[in-house]
Amino acid sequence: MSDALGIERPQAPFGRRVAAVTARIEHGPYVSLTVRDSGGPRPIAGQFYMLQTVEDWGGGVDGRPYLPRALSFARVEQEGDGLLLDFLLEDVGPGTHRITELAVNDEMLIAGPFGNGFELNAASWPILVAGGIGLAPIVALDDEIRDLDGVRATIFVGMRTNEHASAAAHYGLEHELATEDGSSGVRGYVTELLAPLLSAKNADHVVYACGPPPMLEAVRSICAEHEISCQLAMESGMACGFGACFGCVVPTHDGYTRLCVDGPVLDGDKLDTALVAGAGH
Amino acid sequence: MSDALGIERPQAPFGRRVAAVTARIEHGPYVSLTVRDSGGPRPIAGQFYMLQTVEDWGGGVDGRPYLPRALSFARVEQEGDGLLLDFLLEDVGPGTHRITELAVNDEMLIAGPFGNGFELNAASWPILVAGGIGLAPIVALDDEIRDLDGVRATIFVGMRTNEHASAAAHYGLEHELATEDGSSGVRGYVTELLAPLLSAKNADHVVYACGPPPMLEAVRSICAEHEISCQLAMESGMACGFGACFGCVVPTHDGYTRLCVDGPVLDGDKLDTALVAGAGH
Amino acid sequence: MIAFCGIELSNPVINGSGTFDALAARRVFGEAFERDFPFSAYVSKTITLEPRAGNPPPRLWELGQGMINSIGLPNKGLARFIDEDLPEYATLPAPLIVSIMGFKPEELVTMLQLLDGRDEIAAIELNFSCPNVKTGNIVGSDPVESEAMMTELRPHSTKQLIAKLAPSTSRPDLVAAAAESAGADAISLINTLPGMAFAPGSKEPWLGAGSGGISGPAIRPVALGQVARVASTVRIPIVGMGGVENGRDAAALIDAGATLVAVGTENFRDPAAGNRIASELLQIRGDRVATV
Amino acid sequence: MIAFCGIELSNPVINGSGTFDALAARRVFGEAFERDFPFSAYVSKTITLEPRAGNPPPRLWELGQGMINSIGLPNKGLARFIDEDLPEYATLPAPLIVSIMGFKPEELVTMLQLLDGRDEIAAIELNFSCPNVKTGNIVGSDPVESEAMMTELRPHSTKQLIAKLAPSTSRPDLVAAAAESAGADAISLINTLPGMAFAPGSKEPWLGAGSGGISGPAIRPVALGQVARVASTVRIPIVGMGGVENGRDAAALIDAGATLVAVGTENFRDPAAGNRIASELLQIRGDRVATV
Ligand SMILES: Cc1cc2nc3c(=O)[nH]c(=O)nc-3n(C[C@H](O)[C@H](O)[C@H](O)COP(=O)(O)OP(=O)(O)OC[C@H]3O[C@@H](n4cnc5c(N)ncnc54)[C@H](O)[C@@H]3O)c2cc1C
Ligand SMILES: Cc1cc2nc3c(=O)[nH]c(=O)nc-3n(C[C@H](O)[C@H](O)[C@H](O)COP(=O)(O)OP(=O)(O)OC[C@H]3O[C@@H](n4cnc5c(N)ncnc54)[C@H](O)[C@@H]3O)c2cc1C
Ligand SMILES: Cc1cc2nc3c(=O)[nH]c(=O)nc-3n(C[C@H](O)[C@H](O)[C@H](O)COP(=O)(O)O)c2cc1C
Ligand SMILES: Cc1cc2nc3c(=O)[nH]c(=O)nc-3n(C[C@H](O)[C@H](O)[C@H](O)COP(=O)(O)O)c2cc1C
Ligand code: FES
Ligand code: FES
Repeated sequence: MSDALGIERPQAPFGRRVAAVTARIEHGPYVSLTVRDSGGPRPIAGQFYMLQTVEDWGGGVDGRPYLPRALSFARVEQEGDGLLLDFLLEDVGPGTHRITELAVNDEMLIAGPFGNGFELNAASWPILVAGGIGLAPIVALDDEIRDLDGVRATIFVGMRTNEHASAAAHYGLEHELATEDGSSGVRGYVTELLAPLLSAKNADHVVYACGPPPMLEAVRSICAEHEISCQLAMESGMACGFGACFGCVVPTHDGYTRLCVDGPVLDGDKLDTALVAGAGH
Repeated sequence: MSDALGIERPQAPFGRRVAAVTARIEHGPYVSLTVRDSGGPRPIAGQFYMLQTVEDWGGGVDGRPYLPRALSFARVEQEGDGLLLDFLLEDVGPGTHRITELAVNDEMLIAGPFGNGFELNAASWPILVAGGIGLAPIVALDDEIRDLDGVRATIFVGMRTNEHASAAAHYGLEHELATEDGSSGVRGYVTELLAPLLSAKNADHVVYACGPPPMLEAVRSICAEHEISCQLAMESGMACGFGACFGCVVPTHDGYTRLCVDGPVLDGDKLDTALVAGAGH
Repeated sequence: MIAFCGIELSNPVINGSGTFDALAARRVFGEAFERDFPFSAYVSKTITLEPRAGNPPPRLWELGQGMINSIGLPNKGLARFIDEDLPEYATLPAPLIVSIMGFKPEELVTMLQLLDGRDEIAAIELNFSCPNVKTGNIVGSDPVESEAMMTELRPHSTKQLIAKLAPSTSRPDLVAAAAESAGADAISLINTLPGMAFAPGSKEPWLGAGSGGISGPAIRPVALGQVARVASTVRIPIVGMGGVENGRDAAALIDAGATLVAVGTENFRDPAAGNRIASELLQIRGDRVATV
Repeated sequence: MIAFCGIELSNPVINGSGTFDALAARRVFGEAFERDFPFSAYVSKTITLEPRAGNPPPRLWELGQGMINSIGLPNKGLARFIDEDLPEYATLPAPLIVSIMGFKPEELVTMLQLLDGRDEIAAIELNFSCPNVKTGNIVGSDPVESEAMMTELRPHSTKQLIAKLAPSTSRPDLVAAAAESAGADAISLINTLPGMAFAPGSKEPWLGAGSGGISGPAIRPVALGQVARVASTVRIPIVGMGGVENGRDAAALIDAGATLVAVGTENFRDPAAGNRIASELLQIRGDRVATV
């Protein structure tokens, strides 16, 4: 698969490999972890990895985690022969808890990059919408856009509080901010920033969004209303990440679709709703 | 139950309680951990506790440990209203591994003291025989003997190497040492120290022993040969420690006996053999 | 208060048969144990007509989320149980449910008859499902066998009879319905799931008896599924068990359709688990528990 | 080399049906996947005569030592499978075993007939044991049903037929013996164990389908016990599976009597688990593996 810019969808190395943590930074309730990946190709924005720790994977709530966890990369940098992959996490359960506990030099097992990634359409003015931890692939996409000549994205970020928003600042994202508690930026939901821009219809837009299901659904329906195409980076519970288990399906107009291989980025117009059962937390 | 000296067998508080680690010292391959027990009575030598960590109990080999682990206390000291309990451990699997990883202030859940303990017979000259990690209850018993007037024990300690033997030195045990590799003391098994003394038959002896099954069996048969009574602190796999599961039985002349409530100290003359299936490692 | 088989219970948490020896616990823990008795009713370890030594050790194998046991129903036999233990059980601060098992129907009939006059006994659990004795779990996994057995036993007891079923069936609902139709007053499930383990590096099974029964959190989803399925079929109350570690697990079994919840393996990790789980449940459910 | 159902396999490690989509994996992993193909034979996801969408999500629930799935056999139906997928499978570097399931015997007969002429297929696995479709696991847990079914199917296929049994029985040995007597060429077990989970704090089952099948290390002792029991009864080869994570687990199943070992859930944690387990097994067993 290649996107509109001709970027080939990178193929993952077969199997999983060890990747050591090189940095760990807290951003309010979020944690960014950088790992060194000496075995994989450069991923495209929206792709994700399946991660687990080498030590002590298990033994948390009800003995979990057992399966690896899906995480979008937020930033990728070349380092020598390998890559530095940056992940942004929220501790919402035993798996993310264990991963956010890692320290520099601790090791993970990673597989990937998996999934399709965003199909960047450089002919249209990109609008990037991030909600909460959904910031991760939006950072990666903005990085890709910045590498292009003459294209700049409008970026809207929605966060619960100012504290959460510190993650967006960390990545140096030029964005407009909405916080739910009004502690920074506009008070309210990020879609309240998006709606007026789309109503104005000043340009040919494509919306790229990642965030919690209710936000994605709001984005989808606003875009549908304005007949603007949108690409939604979605979530669902995943066991494998490479199409083996059929566990991650979401309902689309084409029936149940495996989000790990046919997503995680789906066109908004393929969906009746982005409110997927069992996704989000 | 009360022993020959009139010491009542202490009753455990009902349930389990939190006990924090106050000290951790390595002795070669062994680790001694001291915990503060503010809820339990003073135990008698040979009694044991069921222990598990508050955090991260599980997630090791095959997701274990799950059940608590049985550990004899090695030393008890009064501290204010409570007790300092000293345990001596060898890391032989996921449970002991997790416990020996604990640091000062980490917390355990403990239940006990359980089991019968040694029945100290002060009328006879006590001979204490410890093999390896079986040192723990022998230290406790020697401490009890030292509190008595006019009784002193002869103590034989067998260890794999000089390194292991450092644990005996740590507890200030006045003992004769045998090491399997001859790196300290006499080269050989501890029973080679015991046998000549019993053959000499200079006094009325009782032998108290704890160690690996083959050692206990050697002690039992030497004592049987010389018609000297012996009390063996034994091991078997335990799930509960308080008589609930019937899992810890060992065969005796009275049939299968629950080692946790009718032991762990058994009279040698109740046994055909101290080589118990599934015990030891 | 919860009504179950004609008994009034202060909360829905009891013990699983064979996972708590109240007489041993009284000796180990003393008065505190009687004061804080952990269960609203006490279920004895399964008794057989003749004494049994149980299976050869080792009898335990630990799993990441549970254990396998091959205890094999050691017990002193019914006669000594009645003479020595019943009077002691009668002094416990909770109604007594006696668990029994027989190798032939006649044995169970005899046992029921001998127990029938004893007022110390609030109800009898029929263990149709022990994996650790030969033929143990056949009755409790087969609708035909379980109906035939209940039909034969029912006339011989005026006690409330609880049929404890085996999880080794694809249709626990049919087995339960068969027991109900033949006169069972309640259903209890699940017993341990048959399983086996090899010692690391060994080609011999670890357990002295070769195989055993799995219990603990590992079997919780099986228990939940079977309780839900049985609850959708029978009208008599259900004692749900399997891997209950806390109030949340107990609440899930109650939501699945259980009237009472039994705690088994968790007792080994926490002798006072019964009390703890009952109070966690109360916290989760508040007064609703009482009306379940 | 290991002889199994007339195929020569380079090692005893294959995949469990429905736990590895080789066609998807080829797209995701590319050439490296074909070069290091993880299994000595490849078992397809179970195919039905008609296309199926599968069960509504959520379809996954994680356990401490495994998971519950309620996938529900989504597949494109036999016709499209034969047209679109079979040619692709034929280019994989391993013999192909096709797993099929039917809701009525006639469906299975039709499927066997349509597959019979296809040389791409080395053997057929009859999934008598899916817990995620109604009536799925009855045949595989009942000796009478499984004998009747095999007797009906046998004449319609010249392929080697592997009967995949359900673990929900107290007598897997009898079910396997019945399948053997009616002409099965091999037995494969265990399929997932039926189970259920509630979301924390919710009174509704988590899985879209209500309940599902447990897999992973949680069911390993069940698998070991059932494989041992079946092995002591049948003479045809056994594909053992259930919770295999490493060479040690595979060795234990072989010691229990399996000829081949299938890896299921562990593939999700390690896409190359098959290769890893085969080489761990070789290290544990050395040449002995080849002669098992
Ligand atoms: C493609 C993709 C990309 C993602 N990218 C990111 C990212 O960049 N950063 C990030 O922080 N997260 C990301 N996520 C989400 C992340 O994978 C989940 O938050 C994580 O898997 C949760 O695991 P956990 O163990 O921490 O919590 P869990 O407890 O496993 O999950 C939380 C939720 O799962 C449900 N749940 C509870 N118990 C169970 C159980 N036993 N089994 C199954 N479900 C249960 C509940 O709804 C719970 O609230 C991504 C997900 C996908 C699919
Ligand atoms: C009364 C008593 C007092 C004790 N006192 C002490 C003491 O003072 N100090 C001390 O260090 N130890 C003591 N022990 C021994 C200690 O309890 C064990 O070493 C400990 O339980 C081992 O647990 P583990 O998880 O570390 O290793 P495990 O792996 O659980 O146990 C080691 C052995 O158990 C067997 N095994 C392997 N896997 C399993 C499994 N899945 N399930 C069951 N068995 C398995 C094997 O034989 C293995 O070699 C005492 C034991 C008893 C009964
Ligand atoms: C060590 C042990 C012994 C048991 N003995 C009996 C018994 O004698 N009779 C019986 O009906 N069930 C017996 N059981 C089964 C339990 O009562 C219970 O059904 C099962 O363990 C599931 O519950 P749990 O997961 O909470 O332990 C025993 C279980 C264990 C672990
Ligand atoms: C997600 C998933 C899907 C499965 N689908 C099928 C299937 O289509 N057909 C089948 O016979 N077994 C299916 N199984 C069962 C496995 O083949 C295997 O029997 C079972 O998972 C036990 O092995 P494991 O513990 O190694 O996973 C499935 C299992 C899982 C986890
Ligand atoms: S996560 Fe397994 S198929 Fe998508
Ligand atoms: S350890 Fe449970 S009865 Fe002894």
